[in-house]
Amino acid sequence: MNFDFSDDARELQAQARKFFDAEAGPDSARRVMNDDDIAFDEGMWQGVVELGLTALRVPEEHGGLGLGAEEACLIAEEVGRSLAPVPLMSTMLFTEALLAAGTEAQKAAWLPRIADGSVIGCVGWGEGGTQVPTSMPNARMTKSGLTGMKAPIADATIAHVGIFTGARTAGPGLFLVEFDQDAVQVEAVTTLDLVRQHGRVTLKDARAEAMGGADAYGDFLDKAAVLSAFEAIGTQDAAMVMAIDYARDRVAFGQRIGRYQGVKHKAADMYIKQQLARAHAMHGAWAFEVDAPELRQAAAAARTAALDALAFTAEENVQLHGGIGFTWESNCQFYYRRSRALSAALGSRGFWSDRLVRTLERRNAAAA
Amino acid sequence: MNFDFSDDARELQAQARKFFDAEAGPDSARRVMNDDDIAFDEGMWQGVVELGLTALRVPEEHGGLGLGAEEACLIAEEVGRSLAPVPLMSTMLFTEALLAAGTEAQKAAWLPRIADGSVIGCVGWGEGGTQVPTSMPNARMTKSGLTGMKAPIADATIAHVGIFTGARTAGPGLFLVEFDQDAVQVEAVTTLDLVRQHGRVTLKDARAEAMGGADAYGDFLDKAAVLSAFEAIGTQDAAMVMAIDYARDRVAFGQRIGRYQGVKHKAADMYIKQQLARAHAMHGAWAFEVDAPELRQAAAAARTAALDALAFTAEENVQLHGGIGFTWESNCQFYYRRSRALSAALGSRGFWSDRLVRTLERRNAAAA
Amino acid sequence: MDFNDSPEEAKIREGVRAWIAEHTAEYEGLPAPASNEEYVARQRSWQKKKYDGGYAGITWPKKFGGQGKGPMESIIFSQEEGKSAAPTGLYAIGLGMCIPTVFTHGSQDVIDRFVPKALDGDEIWCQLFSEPAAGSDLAGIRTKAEKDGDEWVINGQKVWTTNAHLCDYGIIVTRTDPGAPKHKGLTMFIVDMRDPGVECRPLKQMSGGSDFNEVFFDDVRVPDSWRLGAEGEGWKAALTTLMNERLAVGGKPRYSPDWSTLMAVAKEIETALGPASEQADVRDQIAQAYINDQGVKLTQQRSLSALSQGKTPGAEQSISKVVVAKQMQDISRFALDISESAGFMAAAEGSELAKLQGSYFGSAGLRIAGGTDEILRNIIAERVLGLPGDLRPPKDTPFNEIEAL
Amino acid sequence: MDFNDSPEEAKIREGVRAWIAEHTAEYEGLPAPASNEEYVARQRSWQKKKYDGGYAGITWPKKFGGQGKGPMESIIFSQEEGKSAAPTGLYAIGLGMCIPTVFTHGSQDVIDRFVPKALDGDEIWCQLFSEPAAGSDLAGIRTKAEKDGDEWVINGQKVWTTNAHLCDYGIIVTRTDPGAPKHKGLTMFIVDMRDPGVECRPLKQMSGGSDFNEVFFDDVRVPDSWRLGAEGEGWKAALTTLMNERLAVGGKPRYSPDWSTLMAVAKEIETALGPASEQADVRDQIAQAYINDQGVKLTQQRSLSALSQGKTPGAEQSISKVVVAKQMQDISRFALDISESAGFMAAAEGSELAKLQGSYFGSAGLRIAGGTDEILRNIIAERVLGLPGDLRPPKDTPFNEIEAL
Repeated sequence: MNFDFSDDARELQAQARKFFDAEAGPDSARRVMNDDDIAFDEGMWQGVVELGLTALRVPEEHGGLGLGAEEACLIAEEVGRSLAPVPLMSTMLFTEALLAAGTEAQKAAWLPRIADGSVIGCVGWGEGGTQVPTSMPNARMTKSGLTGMKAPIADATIAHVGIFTGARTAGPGLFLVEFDQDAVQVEAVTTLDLVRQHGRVTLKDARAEAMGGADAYGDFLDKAAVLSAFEAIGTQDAAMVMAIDYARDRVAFGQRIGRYQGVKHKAADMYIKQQLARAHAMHGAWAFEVDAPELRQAAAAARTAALDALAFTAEENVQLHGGIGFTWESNCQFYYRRSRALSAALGSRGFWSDRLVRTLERRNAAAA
Repeated sequence: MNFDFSDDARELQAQARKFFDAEAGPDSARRVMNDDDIAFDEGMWQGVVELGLTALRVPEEHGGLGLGAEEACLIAEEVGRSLAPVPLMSTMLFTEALLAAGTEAQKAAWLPRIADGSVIGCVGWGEGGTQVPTSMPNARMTKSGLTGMKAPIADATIAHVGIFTGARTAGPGLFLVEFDQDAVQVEAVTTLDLVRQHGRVTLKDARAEAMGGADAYGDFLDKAAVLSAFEAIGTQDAAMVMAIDYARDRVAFGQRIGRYQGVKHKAADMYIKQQLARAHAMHGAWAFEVDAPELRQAAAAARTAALDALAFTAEENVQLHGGIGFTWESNCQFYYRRSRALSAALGSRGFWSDRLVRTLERRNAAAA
Repeated sequence: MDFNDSPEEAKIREGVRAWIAEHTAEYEGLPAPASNEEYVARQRSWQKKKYDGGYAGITWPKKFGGQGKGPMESIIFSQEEGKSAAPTGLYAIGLGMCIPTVFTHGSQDVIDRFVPKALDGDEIWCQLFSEPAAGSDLAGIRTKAEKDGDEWVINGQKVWTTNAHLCDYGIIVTRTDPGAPKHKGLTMFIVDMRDPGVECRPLKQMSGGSDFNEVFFDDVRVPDSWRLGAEGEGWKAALTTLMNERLAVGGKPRYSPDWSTLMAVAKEIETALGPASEQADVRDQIAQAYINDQGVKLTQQRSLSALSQGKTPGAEQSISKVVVAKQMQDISRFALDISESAGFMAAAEGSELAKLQGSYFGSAGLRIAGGTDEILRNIIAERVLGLPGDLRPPKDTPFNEIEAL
Repeated sequence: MDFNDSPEEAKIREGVRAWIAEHTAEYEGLPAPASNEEYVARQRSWQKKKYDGGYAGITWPKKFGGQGKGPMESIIFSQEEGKSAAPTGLYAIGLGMCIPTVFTHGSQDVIDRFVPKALDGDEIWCQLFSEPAAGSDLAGIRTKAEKDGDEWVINGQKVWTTNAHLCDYGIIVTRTDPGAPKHKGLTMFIVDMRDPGVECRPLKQMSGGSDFNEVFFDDVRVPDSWRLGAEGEGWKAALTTLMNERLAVGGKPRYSPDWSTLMAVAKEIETALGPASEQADVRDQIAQAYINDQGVKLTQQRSLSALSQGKTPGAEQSISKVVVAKQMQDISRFALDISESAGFMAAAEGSELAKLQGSYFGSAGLRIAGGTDEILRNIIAERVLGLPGDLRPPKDTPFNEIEAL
């Protein structure tokens, strides 16, 4: 038995972490937040591409590194931890959608350009309302093209291509849309996350290529949930470390506040929630890697647990900091805001916990 | 404005408290628990009758004191606090059911005997399964009488008469059943509460008198919920005081455990939950007293909040006591067990919180 | 029990209502003030009217210019004022907290100089207590005041000062003897907020708004006659102020979401199984929110009722803020969650969703301001339930010798 | 990652499985033991088989009679043993905790005398640490041992001793120097549980069962040669034992309810809107239970995996008990609640409901045993996250001069 990441994957993670420790973190997030003219850090993005992080999951035949899910998961964790203002998660999700649901021609067309960093991708199911990821999209594919509105789409304003859910006669499916056409309008939308820019993509009979249908989408959704769970755990861990560091230093009533059980037990709860989420996420990484039937339940559990851990930690990190944590100057806000972004990114907690129970029911019924 | 109990009601409460402080409490509960031959404390019951507690709500014309809901609520709190092993709550609920749904003849027949203590009453809707109070009973009234099974019914084994839910052609209704007939069999059932004895009442074409229908039952249920909320608050308060007393004395690691925020914040949460429950319960007592339209929502909120407060406090009281709290000799078990009894007595938390929201929805719809 | 006014209360309310109706007509339907000056002018005009009408300082003793009436009069006036278009807020801290401290601890000269001009709205006051290193542990104050002849020279920094930039005067707690024990070396003064040595900087919150200030003091001189209470007795004076704060803090901010907001939002969310408001988990949240929101309101009614009966309220109200703030955060998070994408994108101004988004940020601050959840639980456990305090360093250690453990 | 056995692990498992299949046949389908004697005899027979088969003390050094193998062998054996009909439990504390302490801190004579007879099942051991006033604060032990020539005389009381009445020997921590600081005045001994001065009384739990004992010591004499570690070094010896306990505690009690119990119960509850298992609040509880139950299992897999890879497990497993115990209480309460009347009446033995009722009581004890929720959170915060400890009285205060603050 070996329920741990491979040494190679850990090594890659360490490299990425070193890079992001130096380049990213709250300060870089703040720079992007404060400058309305930039949507991401282009210099950092070059570094990300040079490190091979966009090429990770691209098969060697398409010019990539052909690495597995483990590596992708650990990189997602580092993106989450560092808040790196680059479109890496979007591009990774685009890559997974292409791998799960793309035709050979689509893969051949896009994967090499993902690998070499010349293309930024994005994905999205949201339509600005209260839909969940698997509800029938309003965006519609007809003979004349794809028509509808997609929002909020992370990094859409800087992406060259996107994969969106849409409805067609045969049912829901995925569609690949190049942004460089008149039928596609992209504009920035304001969200609760002031660092990761989101866009609204308006499609009017846009050229769009059909990809796989509901099954491929479901498979993609599970894999995306595992990646997003790792991202959330990374963000959560950074918030937890921030809280603990503060609790070790800050003094009130003559002692460091970390001595008070009110603080200590909260920190322990952050850790407990993280460990549970991490165990499920690792289970998901394994199922993703080996294409195990447990993927769906592991993904749903991982995402539910990770969102819970992150929301709790982001909130209590502010609380442990007291007044200073509530200021604009404090870095607490990045975790607080990102928690909302990750929750909305792929369907919120309620959607995933229900999906988890449905999967468990199906498994129980099959076993009976 | 005067959102407080009257001085008269407080005075009566103080008398009852003095009596129960002297006669009841965990020791008396333990005596009844340890002796399989007794279902309640007969001597204490005599005292209760002499104090006039069974006559409280009986109108003067029927030989009672004709007091209001406020008095009944405060007495229920004292029963809860003292765990008094007497059938007072059952008899009080019987009285309220009779007042809410009984015919004049029924009142004339039973209320005087309730007032003078010669009759013990009980009420019940449960049929041993997972029904909620307002679901259609399996017990059925036909021309030949009432047939069915009612359990768990508090104090049924010592009661002379009961009021039960039953179905008839016109819909659900309440039925008054004298136990002194062959068609009625009562036997004790084991429950999680080892002090308050519950019974199973089996009816085979039993003589039963029809009382009011669904409306009267709904009204009774709300009033019963208010009384039970006060009972639960009384029990909760006793458990809280027990926990606080222990936390003030017990020493670990060189200091009284009450100094640790882990303990302190738990105690504060007990108090907070109690205060919220108490405010709702008082609102319920007012609505009960003046027959206000807010009764339904106040009753549901009071019962939901009180059950939550009690469950939390009963569990954390054991926890704060550590190992000693988990022993048979500790009094913690009485509150832990009674919490289950009060939850099952009248429909559990989920039933009442849903009833609360339904009532709020109706109110909102009416206001719109 | 009786939720209605007593005959006496009804009579008071009738008078108040008529007076308010007559005097607030000019504020009806006004747009929000376009500038600080307009804001201050509007607030000041209302305070003047109250002063002229005999509704300023209702419970203050007559010798300080108050009306010398009971708490019920004051409660009824606030209730009716709250329902009207009257522009309130700017004077709350000054008249609710600062001036009662001034007339409790100030000299007769100081009282004569400051109290009337505060009451009639001429001069606006703020409270300068919190510091970066003195938040929950308020007595950890480091801003120092040093005696120089008949004057004191103040240097240091305060933070979380509401409306500092609009105020004329403030009450400030300073450390005058760093060698004395922590609670013994403090002294309170009146300070002129227009002094050139006073600099107010808006403090931006994580929500983006700026409701508070940082205030810096650079060699600000105040006469010894502006001292409130004896030298070294600043903590005692501060307690007077805080006592009044505890009465003021606790309510829910106006326009904050409650159970009915969640119900309204959930009704509009279509799920595969109908409106989200029919799902048991959403209903459970609504029920919990009602229990908390309404429970706090009813608890406050219990306190008001005791006041109106001439009794001293119990400790009930101590739970108010600790319940309200966390409930706001929980309900906001939950509502934003079930709103999926819509909950994450900036919602249309004035919408229920926008209110919930604002409240998700605001509640994080509310859980801290005026005593954190943790401090309030400590207070409840120690003062209400009688549990012993946390272990602390010895009370008599000189402030400048306290080592953090 | 790979959840399957490595080829080497598979080979070990194959051998273990075959051996267990062959040697547990006689226990298949046996009724529960009718008496203590029968219980002990059955447990002893299995321990002897393991000893004879080379499966006793798998990870112990060979010089103490063990097999000198790695943790993976031991884990695989336990896994397969757990799936079989083998009667286990009585030796867990003795061989898991007591004897490792004996061979770590005992003299060679003591090791020669006691270790072999413990390993082959001849003698059964218990652990005598907790006292009424020394629970969470284990070093608060008051049971005293006084030296009398070459012997020590023990007087006092222990509590929560599992199986004390069935045991032959125990390890006991005593206070030998009340004038020394709390952690310095303790000494550990071996004690003969058959000594006439030892009295075991079953301790009835609030659930009604009696899984533990109180043990009273009245002038019980032990030779100085039975001392484990130096005089005054009892705390160090106790830490050896507790280190082994932390490894043992944490799993979920067998037959305790989990998410699937709740799902099964909820499926059978008919509500006006269909089975309760389709209600969103119930589903949320099931999801939460799965996350906790399965999360703990997966976390333990991480530790086992590290062990099997020859690495030291991280601190992951420290969360196990604190999650499991509270989860059991929460899920039991919730399931009993939605079961309404049926959840309150004593359910048929062996039913899911009966399991939930038992667990509602058992979990209250589990939240305390082997470290309360609060102590475990402290441990996680201090040892894993590096937060500073609670303030404590000075470490060098003599035990008999410590004043409770």
